[in-house]
Amino acid sequence: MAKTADAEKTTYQGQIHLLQKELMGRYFERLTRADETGEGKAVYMMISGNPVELVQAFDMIPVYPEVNALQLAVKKVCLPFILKAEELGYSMDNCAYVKADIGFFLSGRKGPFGTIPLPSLILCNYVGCNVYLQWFEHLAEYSQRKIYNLDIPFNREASGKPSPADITYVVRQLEEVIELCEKITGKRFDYAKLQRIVALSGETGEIWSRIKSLTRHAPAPFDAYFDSVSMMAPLYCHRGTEEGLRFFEVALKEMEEKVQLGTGPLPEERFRIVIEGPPPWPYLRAFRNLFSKWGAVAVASTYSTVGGLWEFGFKHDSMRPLESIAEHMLEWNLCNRSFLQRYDQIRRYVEEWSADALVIHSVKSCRLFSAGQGDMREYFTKELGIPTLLVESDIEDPRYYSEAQMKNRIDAFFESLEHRKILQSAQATGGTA
Amino acid sequence: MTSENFVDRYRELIEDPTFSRIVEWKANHSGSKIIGCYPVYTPVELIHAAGMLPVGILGGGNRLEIAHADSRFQSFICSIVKSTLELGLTGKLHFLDGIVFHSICDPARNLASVFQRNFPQMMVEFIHFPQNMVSPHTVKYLSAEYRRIKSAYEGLAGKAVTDEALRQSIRIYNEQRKLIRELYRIRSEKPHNLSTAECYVLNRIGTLLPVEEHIAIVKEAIAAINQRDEKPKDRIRVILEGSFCEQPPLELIEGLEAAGCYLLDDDFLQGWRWFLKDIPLDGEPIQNLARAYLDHSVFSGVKHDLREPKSKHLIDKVRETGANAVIILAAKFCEPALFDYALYRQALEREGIPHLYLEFEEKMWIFDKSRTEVETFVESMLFD
Amino acid sequence: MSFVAGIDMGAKSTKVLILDEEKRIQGRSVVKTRVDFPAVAKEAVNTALQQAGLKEKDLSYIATTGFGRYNVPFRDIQITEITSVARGAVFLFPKTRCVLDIGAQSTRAMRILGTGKVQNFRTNDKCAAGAGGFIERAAKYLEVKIEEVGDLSIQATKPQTISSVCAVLAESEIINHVSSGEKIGDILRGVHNSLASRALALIKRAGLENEVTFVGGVARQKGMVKALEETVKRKVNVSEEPDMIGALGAALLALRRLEKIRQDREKETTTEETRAV
Amino acid sequence: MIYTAGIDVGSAQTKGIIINDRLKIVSRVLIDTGAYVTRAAERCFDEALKQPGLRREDVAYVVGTGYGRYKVTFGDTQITEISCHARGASYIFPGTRTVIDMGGQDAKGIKVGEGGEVKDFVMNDKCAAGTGRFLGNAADVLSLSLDEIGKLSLLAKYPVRLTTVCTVFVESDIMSYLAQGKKVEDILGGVHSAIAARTISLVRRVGIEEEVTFTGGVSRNIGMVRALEDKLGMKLNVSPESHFTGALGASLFALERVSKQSGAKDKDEAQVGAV
Repeated sequence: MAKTADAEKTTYQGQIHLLQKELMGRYFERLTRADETGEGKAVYMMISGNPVELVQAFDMIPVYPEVNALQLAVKKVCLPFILKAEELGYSMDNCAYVKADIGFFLSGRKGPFGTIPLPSLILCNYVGCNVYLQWFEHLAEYSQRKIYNLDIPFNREASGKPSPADITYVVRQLEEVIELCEKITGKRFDYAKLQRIVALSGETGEIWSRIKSLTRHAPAPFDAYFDSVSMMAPLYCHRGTEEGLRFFEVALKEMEEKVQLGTGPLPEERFRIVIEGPPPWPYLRAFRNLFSKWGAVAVASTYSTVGGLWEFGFKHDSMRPLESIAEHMLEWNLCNRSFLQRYDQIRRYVEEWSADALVIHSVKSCRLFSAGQGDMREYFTKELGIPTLLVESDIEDPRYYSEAQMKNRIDAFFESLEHRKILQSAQATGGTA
Repeated sequence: MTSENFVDRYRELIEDPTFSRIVEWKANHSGSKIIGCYPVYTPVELIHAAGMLPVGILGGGNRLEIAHADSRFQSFICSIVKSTLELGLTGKLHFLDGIVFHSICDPARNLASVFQRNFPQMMVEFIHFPQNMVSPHTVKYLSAEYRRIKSAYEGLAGKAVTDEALRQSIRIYNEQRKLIRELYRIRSEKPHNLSTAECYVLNRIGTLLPVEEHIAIVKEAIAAINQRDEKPKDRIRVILEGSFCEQPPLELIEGLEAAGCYLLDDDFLQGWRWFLKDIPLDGEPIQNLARAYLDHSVFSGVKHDLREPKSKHLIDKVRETGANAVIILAAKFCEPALFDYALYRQALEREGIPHLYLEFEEKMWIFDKSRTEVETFVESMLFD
Repeated sequence: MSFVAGIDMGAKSTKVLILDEEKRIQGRSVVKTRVDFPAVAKEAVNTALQQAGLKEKDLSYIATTGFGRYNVPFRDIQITEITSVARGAVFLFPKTRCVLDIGAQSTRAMRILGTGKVQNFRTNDKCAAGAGGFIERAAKYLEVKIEEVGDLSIQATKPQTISSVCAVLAESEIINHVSSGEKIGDILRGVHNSLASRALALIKRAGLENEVTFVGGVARQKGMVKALEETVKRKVNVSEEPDMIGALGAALLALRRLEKIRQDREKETTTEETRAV
Repeated sequence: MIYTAGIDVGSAQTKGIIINDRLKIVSRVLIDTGAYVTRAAERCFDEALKQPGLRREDVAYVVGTGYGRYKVTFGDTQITEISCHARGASYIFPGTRTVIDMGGQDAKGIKVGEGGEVKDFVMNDKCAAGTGRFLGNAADVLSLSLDEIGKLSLLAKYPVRLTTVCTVFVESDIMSYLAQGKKVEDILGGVHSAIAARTISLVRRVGIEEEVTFTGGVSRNIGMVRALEDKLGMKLNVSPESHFTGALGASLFALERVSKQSGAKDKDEAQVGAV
């Protein structure tokens, strides 16, 4: 039955976590320097399906307001910024990611992780999330800086493929962004350089997908939800660079070794789960422990594919740099895929990564993720007969996390999974069950 | 009242959650198809030109009990998403051959997927409206998107849509939109002669009736209204903004007026009076539709036109109509409206325009809180 | 000498205040609100009249406020509680520019002018609800009398945080604090603090101005006042009878209407006289 | 003779049950939880021991359940109320396939297997938390006691419609209806049918299969039983001691642990079968 609260916590603290800290530390130093000395030009962008390659091609600095919000939450300092935004007129019901970042932006942009420079370009890569449009529109009004809506048609056809018209539309816009960047930086666009960067992205993506397929092993070498998070930041901030690539080579090597040794993030892997939805950043550790305590390890997660979905065969192509950037934005990331395509993605995870159950973490802030997850639960429990748990809290707003409720639901869920196991083993051993 | 009140005449029609009027229409037009149009805006001309009936599917109002949909969409999702799904899950949308959603917000987009899964017999279309209003390539994209929708509907209707037919449909809807613009003009000039509730009802029935029928009704109504000569009351004059998708219950609209407001303008049912001027008939009709969307459509919280600041249109409205104040009437949990408010609030305060912020839900049944707030707002403007 | 009455019919109790022309209080009464509103109002008015040694016919004007303002058939006018509370607060504390009203059901913040005219106001958001009722339920759960809450809370040494804005989830947080053995005073202070921080958010939305007056029944709780002062970082005005201010404001508005009516009459009579000449 | 106990520490009340290895209930106790949870659990256990005149060491195994389960410091382990209600319900009514549990904090729908194991379960959404309290608040606003409102609601002729199942806002809704002069029984009728509707749409998520057993504190409210039965169009199993279901389930689990530990193989399998 239920272990007491002080049961095993995750013991895993591998190299990649240290390497990641160092890498991101350098990144934030660069941002702080940019703010203080005006050295380098910052481009604000959104995570989902980000075209970071273009930004790298002009040696501009990619800045993701989502990363600011995330850091503020993890460091547990987001609430005052959320409240500041609410004083301005933002609603209790608006996305708290936006509120935290806007409160932060209007309070001097200085965080415990570093200082965020003002944007030279606000590049709204509108990939799925409608709130992005509001978010950047507001930042543009407050900062009075140049804004460009890079409009990505939603992946809406039954085929799940973008139409030729969609691709041309996006490529044309990318060319307009290139002109903008030339104006802002005063540099000529270097096509060969973009090809080199896209090639690096291609390799990085490929290694990332190999890393992800390692969790098909039992035990999984790392937690594809809680540990993937550490590998995501480099994927967005350093994709298309040599050091970014190196990071993933090290990560792959480390994970392959763990597979050899048959070790995972927990002393014992008792349940293999798929997790859908973003984490509750302000309570990440507490949330993780609720699973560790049951020996539950995430073998796959949808959240780790918001920036790009590489594990199903996509690879950036340096021969068609702009086209493949367009395809990445249109098709190969979670946010621009329809809700039903996500059902399918999760189904594949459960089957191909041989998971026991699905856990849906429904966050109020991000409706792109959460709106309709009740129907998702319906589909997985009733159509596919996969044990599914749905819990609610938030990605950013600490006021929406209710420890007692969370614990009660998660404990009960794993208790019932354990019962299934007892029954199954009983049947297996020819018990009189 | 020198002429009958249109609210009484059409209330039942617009509040009937069983759509009996449309079910009847289908019975009398065997073989004709019906396409549901989810807010905000649908290029109804494409549906009309294919010989099908576009019907506004705007949620279930406050007569529908939500018993199934709340197990699919969480408590923090707006009412219209749930009530529309509830209509489907309880078989009240059986008369629809198809339904069309578009990229207004994240819940609406996921709702399209949930409809696909739960109602396989329905043709569920999703239009991605462009949000890049400045690129010269956008018109090409939107035209392509419209052609995609057109051919889908040609397939469903089993007939090709000629440019001529499309021009004809554009002409008819131009006329309808012109008449509605006229209603709004009368209301803002003589609000004592045309209440907002009436103006709303006359507009709302247009989402439920064949356009030709609606045109006749509105013509007749305008004639009748022009005969009226009511005594203006001592009320504050306000602009209402924020209800462009989910629609407030009639009682709430009536309540705002009863509490002492003349509403000079609003953004109810915005999508059904989407264009500021007629869509040209000469030239390639699909392109004209696309062009009109980009360059001659009304402001909307779900259309991100970076060519002017978000709040400009609102401030202009106040100035042009000479209103004393603004009421923001936003649907609970409607992210676009709630985000817009943050910028409106700051702009209105800069401009020294008093405003009241109210939230509503279509399923609302009790109005005491909003009544108290509006009364207070009016009191604060009248007494000193 | 003529008299007016202000009736504040709230969710939990009905308050009546009788004023004379000099704005002196002649009578007051508080009666528990029951389902039969008109009867309750009558009863409350009569008690106040007795105290003032007056008869019903002595009342020249009656203004009602509160959620039951429409349920008093013998009223001359009804005003919302926000308008009346603002008038009352400014009468007692003329420098007030910001009023916070925490009643049994709802919390309201308003920014006002020297005249008591409401410039801007905010009532609490559904999901940030939490008013007197919330404290009462907490007290009930913690098995302490509502009168004791204020004193227990003010003695708190290590206030517990209650982070959830939803009053329901906040209650389960209280239950958690209880089950992890926290002191009752510390939990109650946590309740007060969470209410205060929600109040601050409202006040800021309405516009935080220098002098703040705190009205409504909850203002009787010392711990709440302290929590509020700490959160808004300034001293707040609290009168001895913070829950009578709605009735007071209504009575004051009644007086103004009375004057207005008199002036109009005089005008008429004078014009008649001039015609007569 | 082996004795085991189940202590169910709820937000409002604490329930205790002691059974013996012949699966006979030898004592049951119900007390208010109050502000000192650990003490409540202790008190409940001691009272339960008194009736049959047992000493603590006579009880081989104690399982704590309910919100305060981790406060049953003297317990051997703790199990969530979901598992315990499922187990207890199908012990009292072996035909049980669906359990509706309404307590002070949460409402739950549980799909149970033949052995009383949890096949699937759902708990109320954030915004419908505090089901029991919802009724409590309604009673408070109308200054009635919890036991009265159920019976009164049965008298409703024209039940009102509530706009919300939010515990916080039911109060203002009720005040508004009072202000409109609605009858108390009609308001209560509305309150009960609102919760019933909400709960059924919750339970539907696990699929409603007969027999349906209604447990938890609220199941003692006849108005709620009727409201659920009307909306479901089927009879509900309601035991007169339905509020003890969780504690009973806990004591059964306890017994199972003991027999496991005592390692008697045949018993073990029997128990596994019974799980």
